[in-house]
Amino acid sequence: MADLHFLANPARYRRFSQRVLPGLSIATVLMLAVGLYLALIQSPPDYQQGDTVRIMFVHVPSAWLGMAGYALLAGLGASLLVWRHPLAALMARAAAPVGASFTAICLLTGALWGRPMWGAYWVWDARLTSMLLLFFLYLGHIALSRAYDEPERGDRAAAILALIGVINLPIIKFSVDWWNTLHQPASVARLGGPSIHPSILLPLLWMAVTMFLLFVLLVMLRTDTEIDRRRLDNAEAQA
Amino acid sequence: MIERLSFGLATGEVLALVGRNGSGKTTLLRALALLVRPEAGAIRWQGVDVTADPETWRGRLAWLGHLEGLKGDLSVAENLRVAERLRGDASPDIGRVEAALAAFDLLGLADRPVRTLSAGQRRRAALTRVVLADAAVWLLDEPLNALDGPAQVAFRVALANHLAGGGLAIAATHADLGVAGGRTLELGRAG
Amino acid sequence: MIERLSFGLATGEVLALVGRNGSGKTTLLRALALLVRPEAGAIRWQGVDVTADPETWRGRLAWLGHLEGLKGDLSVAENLRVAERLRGDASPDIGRVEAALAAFDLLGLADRPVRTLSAGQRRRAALTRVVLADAAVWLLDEPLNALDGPAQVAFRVALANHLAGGGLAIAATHADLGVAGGRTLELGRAG
Amino acid sequence: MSGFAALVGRDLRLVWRRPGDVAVVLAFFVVATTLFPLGIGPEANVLARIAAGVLWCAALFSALLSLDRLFAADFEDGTLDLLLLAPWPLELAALAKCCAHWIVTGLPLAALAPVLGVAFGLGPEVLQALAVTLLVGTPTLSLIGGLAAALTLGARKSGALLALLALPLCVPTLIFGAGAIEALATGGDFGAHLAVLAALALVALATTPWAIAAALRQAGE
Amino acid sequence: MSGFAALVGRDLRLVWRRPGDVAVVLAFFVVATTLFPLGIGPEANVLARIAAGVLWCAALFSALLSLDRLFAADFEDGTLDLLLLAPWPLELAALAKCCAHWIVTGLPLAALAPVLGVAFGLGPEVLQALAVTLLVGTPTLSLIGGLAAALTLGARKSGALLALLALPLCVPTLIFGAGAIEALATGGDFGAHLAVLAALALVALATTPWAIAAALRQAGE
Ligand code: HEM
Ligand SMILES: Nc1ncnc2c1ncn2[C@@H]1O[C@H](COP(=O)(O)OP(=O)(O)OP(=O)(O)O)[C@@H](O)[C@H]1O
Ligand SMILES: Nc1ncnc2c1ncn2[C@@H]1O[C@H](COP(=O)(O)OP(=O)(O)OP(=O)(O)O)[C@@H](O)[C@H]1O
Ligand SMILES: [Mg+2]
Ligand SMILES: [Mg+2]
Repeated sequence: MADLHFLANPARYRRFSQRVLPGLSIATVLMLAVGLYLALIQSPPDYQQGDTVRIMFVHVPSAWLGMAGYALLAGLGASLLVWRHPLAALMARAAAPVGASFTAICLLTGALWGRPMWGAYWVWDARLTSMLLLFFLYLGHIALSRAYDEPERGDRAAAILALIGVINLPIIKFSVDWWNTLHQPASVARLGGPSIHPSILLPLLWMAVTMFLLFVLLVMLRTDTEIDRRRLDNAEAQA
Repeated sequence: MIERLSFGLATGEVLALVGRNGSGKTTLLRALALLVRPEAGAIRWQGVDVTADPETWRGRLAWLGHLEGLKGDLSVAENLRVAERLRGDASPDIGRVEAALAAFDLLGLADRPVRTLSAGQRRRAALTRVVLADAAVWLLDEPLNALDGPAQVAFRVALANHLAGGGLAIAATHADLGVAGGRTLELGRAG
Repeated sequence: MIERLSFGLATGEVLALVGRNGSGKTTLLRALALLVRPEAGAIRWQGVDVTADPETWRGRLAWLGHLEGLKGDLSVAENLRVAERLRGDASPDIGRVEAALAAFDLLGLADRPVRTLSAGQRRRAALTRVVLADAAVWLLDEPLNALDGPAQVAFRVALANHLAGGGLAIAATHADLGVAGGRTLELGRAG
Repeated sequence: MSGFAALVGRDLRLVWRRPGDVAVVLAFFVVATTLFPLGIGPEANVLARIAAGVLWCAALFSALLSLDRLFAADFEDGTLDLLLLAPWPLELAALAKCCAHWIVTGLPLAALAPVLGVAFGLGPEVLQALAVTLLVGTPTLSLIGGLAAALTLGARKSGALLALLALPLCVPTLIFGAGAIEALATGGDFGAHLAVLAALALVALATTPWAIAAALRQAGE
Repeated sequence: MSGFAALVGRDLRLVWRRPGDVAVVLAFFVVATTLFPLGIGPEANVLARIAAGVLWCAALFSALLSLDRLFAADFEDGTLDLLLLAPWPLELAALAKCCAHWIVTGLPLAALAPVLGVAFGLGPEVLQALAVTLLVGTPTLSLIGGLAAALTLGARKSGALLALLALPLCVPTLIFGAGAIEALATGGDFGAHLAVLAALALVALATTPWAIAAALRQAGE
């Protein structure tokens, strides 16, 4: 975070984002177009899973970004509580729904994929469950940050929650793993072993980078909106 | 708790309830509004016991308690509109509302959510509601609490208008109501 | 919200915060107690910024907010005892407690659960707590609210004693504090 | 009726100002439902067996959790005094409050339950039955919960007390709600169960407004 | 330390004045537990299978229900301002409040659960394990719930919100609590589960008081 300190001031951040956003938008759209071509058309269907394998190109990157998003929230929470960076609060507010959405996309695509693969939309598997709990942690964060009359208080409460939540994430993951393996040996067939064929790996990595850019783009756009909204609220309160 | 008490009021009169802390002013006001049931005694309006037809009696009352009865999430104007409709008045006259708001210097705050108001500003909004209720009888518990100087003047003007229009009022207070022709009832004991 | 404000107090001085409703008296008191963080500005005690060592500063304060901070289920005496122990004072002197209760005419109510007290009686119990805290600085938000005549006198005597003992006090108020040698700070705007 | 509409409108408007409040209740419903597999273990056949019961219980808890503020907010800010002093029947005011509560919780709960049912491995017919029973059963929960909320006004720890008062009264609804789905699975008479659920709702509608009004009056004293 | 003891003592005394409050939480625990057989149906083998999970879930709900007033009462009557102004660490005050909460809920819940377990047909060894896991696990619930209570201070609809915040954080405790009993039944390693439960409690003890204090400070602003 230290290198981003210069962005802590919303006005300076605004200037930065205005310079970066156009290029970022164009890059994301182009990458997405190419990525979709690679994922949907160019890559071969899996010999076992057929065309459903294409879900993976969305599913896996959103899983990664869902998890990374919560780490981001914790980082922003720390910088709000410790350094009182005003931008951190606004960015956390902007990032939480984006992270939650990626988590939700992972859950949804996983569920849709599960139907043909396992015959059920949902099974109480460790990885699925810990992802679901991550989604709940996001929901708690979003609800808490909006539950206060004064948005600043919501920001700080949510920051505390994010810090405790991030300590708990590994605990949850580890406990859920143990919980599941205790009751039910892995009945879940997973694709791939250690090596994934390059014809799939390339589009996967491409989509991962694309969706990372999309994540950054969405967070920045929403941060701009949050800055405007906060200014509007303050102006209304003054009036 | 309160014993041996009897008083009558004519139209245009105000009665100030005074007395030591704990002498029963709040309790008496709540009894008059039928919010608590007195163990004995009767409240008569034009000679008729009001408990016989509580709804009509309630329709005659405007109430200001220790608590303001305002919703923090609604604006001042919305609060007043809902209060009017809950009293059964379907479409309050906008002009009257504006005049009452202006009297308490609330026009600028009319669209602010009540939760963002200070103690005295809230009190003024509640007084506006009392004025708008257009009721024959005002029951007020410490109406001057938290009001600043100009707001106290506004309250006195509103009260005088109400009395001049043939209304009557009963107010518990530690301060001087400051209205001409007011009567005072001192409750004894406690302290 | 509050801008451009600066004042200093010597020992034995009382500062009355006055101003229209919503001018920021409550907010200023909370900022002085470090209950809200001001956006800019500093509070210095004998030249040292108090935010450097907030615990020591808190130890110097006695606080009376709009809310009394009394537990309805505990008696007046129990409330006072707990408040003293929470301030770190393990065994408050019984004689002092009784004297303070007597000053506010609460001896007869000392064993009553606070929830059965009237508005003014509760306020008096909270004032007793302020007196017992034996703090250098009193921060009071509308201390005269709900007090009857004799209780107002008792408060003035207690305040005068506190000042005479070298203490200082800051009080938000709409009424006259009525203490000799008091200074007044008027907060502007709002209404 | 103007007062009734005004009160429903006001409560909906208050919720509209804070859409998050409803979202939280629904989120609680989801989280509470997922706790059971975590406590009980992931075996699909056990879970499918208990799904209807768990979902109905979770819906009951969610409705009750959201009820504890039903009258408390009006009580604490003095609005209840104004309702008591309004010159129209307090019974109508009670009904209006419960009605607004059902619109913002019962209705969405009924819509959400089938989605959760999928995670327990329920089939489409059962999912539909789940939604129907909740639709018919939740008004009873709002009314009975409203009564409990009114009775506990001014009591402390009212969260648990409310639940304690309301839960036994809600047991018939729970039994016939979960029972209807069970009946569907085991070839019993789904329609009969549903009819009983509807009858329970009518009984609640006919009795609770009076009880709530009485409770509110004594809370004002 | 005098302040810590004074605060625990005060909270216990407040509860002692109103023994009904604890009774209500325990009664809720009993009623909630009995609801499940009603919703799920009376088959003995299904019930015994899910008993540990249901009892742990019910204990969790009970603890959370009683938590929503933990700091709210102090907040509403202004006592929280006095705690914030006390010249000793707020972290200790936070710990004292959670400690008092555990004494009046966690302890009695642990004592009561085995009694209810009998109704689900659990054997004596399992009943004992139930009590032990609850004894070790409930402090974590009090601490995490205390954090959620502090975070939601001053927020609206805090009942459901509190549950939404606390439940995901309590999942590990639930899993290892219910899992320990399951382990006992299936010949797994009960001791290892218990050790993890204890470790979770220590982690909560080491982190939550600071977080609670931070939350309380910002609630005062
Ligand atoms: C709702 C259901 C599902 C959820 C919540 C879910 C969740 C996740 C998560 C969190 C990851 C990232 C793991 C990591 O990189 O550490 C992941 C990766 C993956 N998932 Fe899913 N998943 C679901 C269903 C499925 C299904 C049905 C399949 C296909 C049979 C599948 C195949 C994969 C694959 C291939 C990966 C990436 C490679 C790997 O890490 O092994 N997932 N999923
Ligand atoms: N809930 C209660 N239980 C028992 N006694 C009560 C209760 N509420 C009030 N009292 C007592 O009733 C008496 C009258 O109280 P009331 O609030 O009417 O006084 P008041 O004249 O309004 O006082 P104040 O000027 O302080 O507002 C007091 O002695 C008070 O202690
Ligand atoms: N939660 C809030 N959100 C936004 N503005 C607020 C909030 N609380 C108070 N204010 C505003 O801050 C200003 C100062 O309020 P404050 O309560 O300090 O006034 P005060 O001087 O104590 O007034 P009073 O005499 O009425 O008690 C007011 O204009 C008020 O509307
Ligand atoms: Mg009074
Ligand atoms: Mg003020």
